Amino acid sequence: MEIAYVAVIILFCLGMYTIITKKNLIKIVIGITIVESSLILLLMLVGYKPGGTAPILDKRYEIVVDPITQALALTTIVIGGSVTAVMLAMVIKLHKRYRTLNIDEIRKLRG
Amino acid sequence: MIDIIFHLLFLFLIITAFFMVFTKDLSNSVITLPLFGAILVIIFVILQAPGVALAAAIMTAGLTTAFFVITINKTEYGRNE
Amino acid sequence: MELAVWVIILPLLTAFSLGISKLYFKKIFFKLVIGSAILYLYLLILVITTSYPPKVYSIGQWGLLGINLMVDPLSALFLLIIALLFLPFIIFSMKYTKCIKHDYFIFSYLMVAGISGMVLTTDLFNLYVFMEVSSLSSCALSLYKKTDRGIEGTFKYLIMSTFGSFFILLATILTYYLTGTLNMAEISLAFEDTPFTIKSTIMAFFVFGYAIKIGLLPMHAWLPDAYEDSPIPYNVLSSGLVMKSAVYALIRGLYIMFGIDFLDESGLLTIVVFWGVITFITAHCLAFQQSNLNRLLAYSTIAQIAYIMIGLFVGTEAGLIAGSFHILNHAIMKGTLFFVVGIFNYSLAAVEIEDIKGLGYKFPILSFTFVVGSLAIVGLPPFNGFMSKWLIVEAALEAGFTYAAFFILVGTFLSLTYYLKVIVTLYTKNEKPLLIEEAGLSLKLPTIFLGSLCIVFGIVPSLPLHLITKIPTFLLDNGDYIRILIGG
Amino acid sequence: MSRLNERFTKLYKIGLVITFAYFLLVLFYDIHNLGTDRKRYLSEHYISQGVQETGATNLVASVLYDYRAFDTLGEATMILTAATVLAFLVPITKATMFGTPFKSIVNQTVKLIIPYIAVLGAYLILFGHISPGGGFVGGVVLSIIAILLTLTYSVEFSEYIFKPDQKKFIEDIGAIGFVLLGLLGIFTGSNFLSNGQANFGTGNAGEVFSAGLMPFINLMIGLKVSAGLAIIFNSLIKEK
Amino acid sequence: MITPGILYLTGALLLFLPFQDKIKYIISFLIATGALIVTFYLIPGDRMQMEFFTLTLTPFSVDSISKLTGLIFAFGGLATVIYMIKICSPAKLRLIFVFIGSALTVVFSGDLFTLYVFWELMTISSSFLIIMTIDLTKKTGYYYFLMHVAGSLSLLWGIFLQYSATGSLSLHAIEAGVPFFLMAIAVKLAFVGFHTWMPWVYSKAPFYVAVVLSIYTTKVGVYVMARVVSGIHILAYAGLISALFGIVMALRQNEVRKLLSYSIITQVGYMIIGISIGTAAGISGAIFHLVNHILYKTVLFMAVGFVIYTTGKDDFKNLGIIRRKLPLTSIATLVAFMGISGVPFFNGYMSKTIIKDALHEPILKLGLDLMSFGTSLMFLKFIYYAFFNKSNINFAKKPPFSMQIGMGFLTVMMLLIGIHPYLLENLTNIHVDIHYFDIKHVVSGFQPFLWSIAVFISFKKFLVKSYVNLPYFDIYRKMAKIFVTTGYKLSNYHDGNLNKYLLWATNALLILLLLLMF
Repeated sequence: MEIAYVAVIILFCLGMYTIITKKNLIKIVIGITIVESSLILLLMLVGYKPGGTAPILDKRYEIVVDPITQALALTTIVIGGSVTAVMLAMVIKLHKRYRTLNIDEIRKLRG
Repeated sequence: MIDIIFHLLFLFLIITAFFMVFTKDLSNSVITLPLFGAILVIIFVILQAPGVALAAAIMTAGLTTAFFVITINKTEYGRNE
Repeated sequence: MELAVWVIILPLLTAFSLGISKLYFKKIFFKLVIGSAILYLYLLILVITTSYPPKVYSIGQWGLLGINLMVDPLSALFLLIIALLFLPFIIFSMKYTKCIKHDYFIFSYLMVAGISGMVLTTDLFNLYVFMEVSSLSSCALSLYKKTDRGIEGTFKYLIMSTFGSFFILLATILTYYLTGTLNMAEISLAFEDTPFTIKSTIMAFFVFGYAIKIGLLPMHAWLPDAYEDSPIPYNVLSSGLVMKSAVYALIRGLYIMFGIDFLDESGLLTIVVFWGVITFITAHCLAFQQSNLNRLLAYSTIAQIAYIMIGLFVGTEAGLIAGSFHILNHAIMKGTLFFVVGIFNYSLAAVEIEDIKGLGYKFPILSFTFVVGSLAIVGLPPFNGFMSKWLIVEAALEAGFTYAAFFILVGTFLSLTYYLKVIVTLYTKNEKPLLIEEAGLSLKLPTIFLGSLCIVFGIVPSLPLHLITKIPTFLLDNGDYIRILIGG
Repeated sequence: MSRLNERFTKLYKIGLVITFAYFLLVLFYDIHNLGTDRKRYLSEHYISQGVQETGATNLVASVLYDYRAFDTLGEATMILTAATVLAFLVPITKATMFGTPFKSIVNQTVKLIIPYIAVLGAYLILFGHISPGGGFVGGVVLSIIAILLTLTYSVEFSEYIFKPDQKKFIEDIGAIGFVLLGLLGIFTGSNFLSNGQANFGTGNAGEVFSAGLMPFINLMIGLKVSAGLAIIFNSLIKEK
Repeated sequence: MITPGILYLTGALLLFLPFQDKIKYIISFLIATGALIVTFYLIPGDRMQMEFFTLTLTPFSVDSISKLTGLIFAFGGLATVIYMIKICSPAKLRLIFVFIGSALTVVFSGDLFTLYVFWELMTISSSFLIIMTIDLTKKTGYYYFLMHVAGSLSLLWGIFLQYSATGSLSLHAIEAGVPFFLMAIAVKLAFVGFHTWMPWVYSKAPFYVAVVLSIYTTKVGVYVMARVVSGIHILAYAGLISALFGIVMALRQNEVRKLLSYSIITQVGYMIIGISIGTAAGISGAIFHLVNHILYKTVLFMAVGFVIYTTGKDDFKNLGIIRRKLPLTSIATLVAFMGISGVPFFNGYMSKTIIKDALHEPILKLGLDLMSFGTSLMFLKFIYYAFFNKSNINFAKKPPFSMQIGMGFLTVMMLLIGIHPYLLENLTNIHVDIHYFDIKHVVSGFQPFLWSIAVFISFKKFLVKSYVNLPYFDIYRKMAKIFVTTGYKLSNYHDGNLNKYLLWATNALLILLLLLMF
């Protein structure tokens, strides 16, 4: 299981790298999606117990994985989805106004 | 056995993520997004989270990708980064 | 305590029903907006007056199993700020917003709901959810003009704010991983036997995430951009409430979950005080360069929030009182200034300092209000800003941060340089004939109300201090808070 | 020179991120070594008592809609905010997507699929507290009907079938309904959003109409989410 | 309890009410008179205490020094109000009232907090008085405001140091933070090096504003100095240097009001010397000198005001109108000149004698003579242009009668004090054991005056010629330039690049992590 945490770290840092390096607006939003996915994955890993079953108790089980993290993950997914949607709408708007997706050229605000 | 699959899945996940970030073609990276989401969904299923898996399948792999596709369509379809 | 939950539900319900009213009952839309704001004011006053001693309201009656709301004096202070700012904001926006205003009010109500949720909740993840609600609706308001600059600034705001949110979420998840609970009181108890390094790393994530939203030095750059071309009444709420709510969340999280001893031990207090000093000196230097009034006020907001951070992080009772008092005062003063600038903008589309040349003789009362607001924010007596700055300096000296205290005075001088620049321009005669759209009473009244509060709180500071002096009891010694939360 | 500078900046950024990754690694390692089987009394309680207390076999649903229903309220507000932002950002104009007309076979298939999707969505919503799914997922599935119509026919057709005003209305009704269901708790002498603790009767776990108000809350969320996502999607499409 | 300061502040509020102008003038006259009467009947020893958030304040306490200062402030207030009642708009009158009221409150304040608050209020009201009058004075007002706020912030810091060291705010001799108190006072009383605001402001501001400012601004500094940092010997030499500097600069000026303002620096030098001696005689001498100085300097400023009012300019050449058309002003000017030069039987002589008598160090005594000599030398220039230089300037406007009354008041007072110096002593029960009209004192009073006349006649052509000002060096402007360029560079870093901002944020994160880990 330890490798999963490493994967979370790699994804998180990859997303961070994308956000701070990439000049393309869509790439930046993709970076944000990656970071968000890594956090959801982390939530799942935190709640997971080896050999556990899903938290749907139609009969009694010995080990059940943590339902709280799954609920949190659902909320996070929804929040992330709505934020991403708003961001993308703004990307389209920005492209319409500035005719470019390059962050270096979207710089009317200075000082 | 499941361990090997599990490790492979993580490997794929990271590879797709890297591909998404470093590919030059914007549409390539956006089309890789559902793949990334799908692998994530399988991982969630293995991690015993069917509800989250459903939501992720619909949201990350489905709708978000659709949003991205629309965005690319509206902005610079097919142009390189 | 039944009422506490209504503080969140009422604006939410209003926002939802405004959505319906916008489609089918356009006639009652504005009546609904105003009526709900008045009702909300009444509700807030009721909640604030019964805020001491704190009580717990359990959502769904699950006790510690679910989410709890709690009104303690610090929350009551924020509710007080909402009460002071929200109705003037609504009245002002009614007249100010020239384009279609329906969505504007929906977003405002959503934002206030988010902020009141942040302020009342005691659950870490719930805090995150409401913070996202407030920051997304705040973004929506910030791009309301749909100009190029507005969208660009808001995009930067949204990206930076989301970047910060990720770290807060990461820290929240790790906290759950460590403690198995999300209730702040229980986290605090469970954190007692957690190793030092883990705790301090998690704390670093919290601090960093909120610092982006607060706008401490290297993360401040989004703020002037977001303010530059947004509707000006929104700036009032943004600098008065949205950024302060991040301060609230940080303070609440750090003082309750980690405890003052740990903050002291890990050196965070020293770091934040130093950080604050650098922030406000730089912000003052930058503010002097601005020719746009909104940007100038935005940089001034950064500096003032740095003062607040210094006050709150010297780690003494006096410091907490001083910082909280400055939170209130800054909300009032910045509200006054933004409202006046808003009226200038409304009347003659002025955004640059040059545009307001000679208005001092055309708008005598408003200009006087502006002068009062800016002198107050500079920290000259007998206005309210001076009182809180006095308290902050006193607290910093008492706690041994002599350099911080000294630099606050230097900062006062620096801030005078640019506010005086604006005032002098205001009172320079201008021969150019001006096209003036007369500002109505609904614009002037909120402005003058806040401006007079600057003077009243300066002369009778014991009025708000009555409430504020109770704040440290539940922060400095988190034991009381935890006892009430777990026991109640 | 500037190339070199760029290189250096890039290397510096990579270095920063790797340093941060190292920090995270150390942190996770430390936490892992602490022993993960610390007592999580909260989830233990949910697992052992949750079904009795809330009457829902799907524990995730019981957490989402009962124990931590307030989070869900915030989450629902979030979607509403996003939908309102997008609807506000895009003025009501006519626009097309892709510009490629589909073959009639696609159109016919979509017509065939739609009822199935509707049933699937209804199932996911109504059985949300029994099986995986719930209001949110079901709502998204329902919104796919509108999205499919938009994709295969056109925005005009989709908005002819589901009027934007109606969608907005449904969304607001869903949100208000959620809050009103929460207020039902207050009116019956309990607290806001109380469900398991109020005397609504949890019913027999595993039946459709069990778990108190949960199916209704699911329904409201479903309505809200479906309408909200349809608005978001159509708004994005309409953006020129 | 009605204090004179509160009376004036209420007056300022009353002027906000929508009365007719005539009623406003009556109100302001009544208030000024009332304040004088109230001050006159104050009993040393009166105190008032109040609680103000966490502090216990003494906003009002009277002793003989503060009563004397308050009395002359109130008297000057009455005279100026009468003087300017016809030429000043109600808006400015309000600010002037706030200014006078806060000066009076500072004088009667019994603790450092009140002192600071009203000290700052003086700064604010006077700056707005300068900023709002005419467009020419915008930059002047800006400079004045910044300079004085820097001074008062230094005072505030001193107060904080004192407060944290002793835990009390009462107004006694200071134990901690003396340099900061000194800096604050130095700005207020235009000590050399901190004087840059003064000639500029007094020559640029409208004449009635200059009259008001010259009465209160520097004198409050002197009063506070007497209160908190008296008896530091080394400062006596500093005062001497400051005074000599004032003389040298004053002789080089081409504008009358610049000359007058440099002369203030010189006169303040006397007071600094008196205070720094630290003995009771020295301090009371300084305070008496303060009183006398207010009288004659105000009269001189008012006389220049007449010139400006009637001819529109304040060149030396225009002074000729005093002799030609303004008989009353000529008398007043002459009396003031005699007073400021320290001629026996005029008022300046009295306080100068007290200070000189209290001195024991020969260098300072010599310096004092030199100062008297210089003072009368520079005012001989004034007198020369006013009475001996041929000019044919004519009225542009006739001065209103009220202006002359205001000046007349002060002149009568000067004459009274000059002839009967014990008047001031009796008024306030400060007794200085000295015989003013001893042969020794009278001779030493006449000496510098006669010398100066001799020197003036022999070096007339150097003294009355108009000098080209030397290149103007101001260290504060240099500092401001550094501040602006730093800000400009910083501002250039904010070039709107989102990647850059995010990179900064990440850097901050890592720094934070490193700091918290180690």
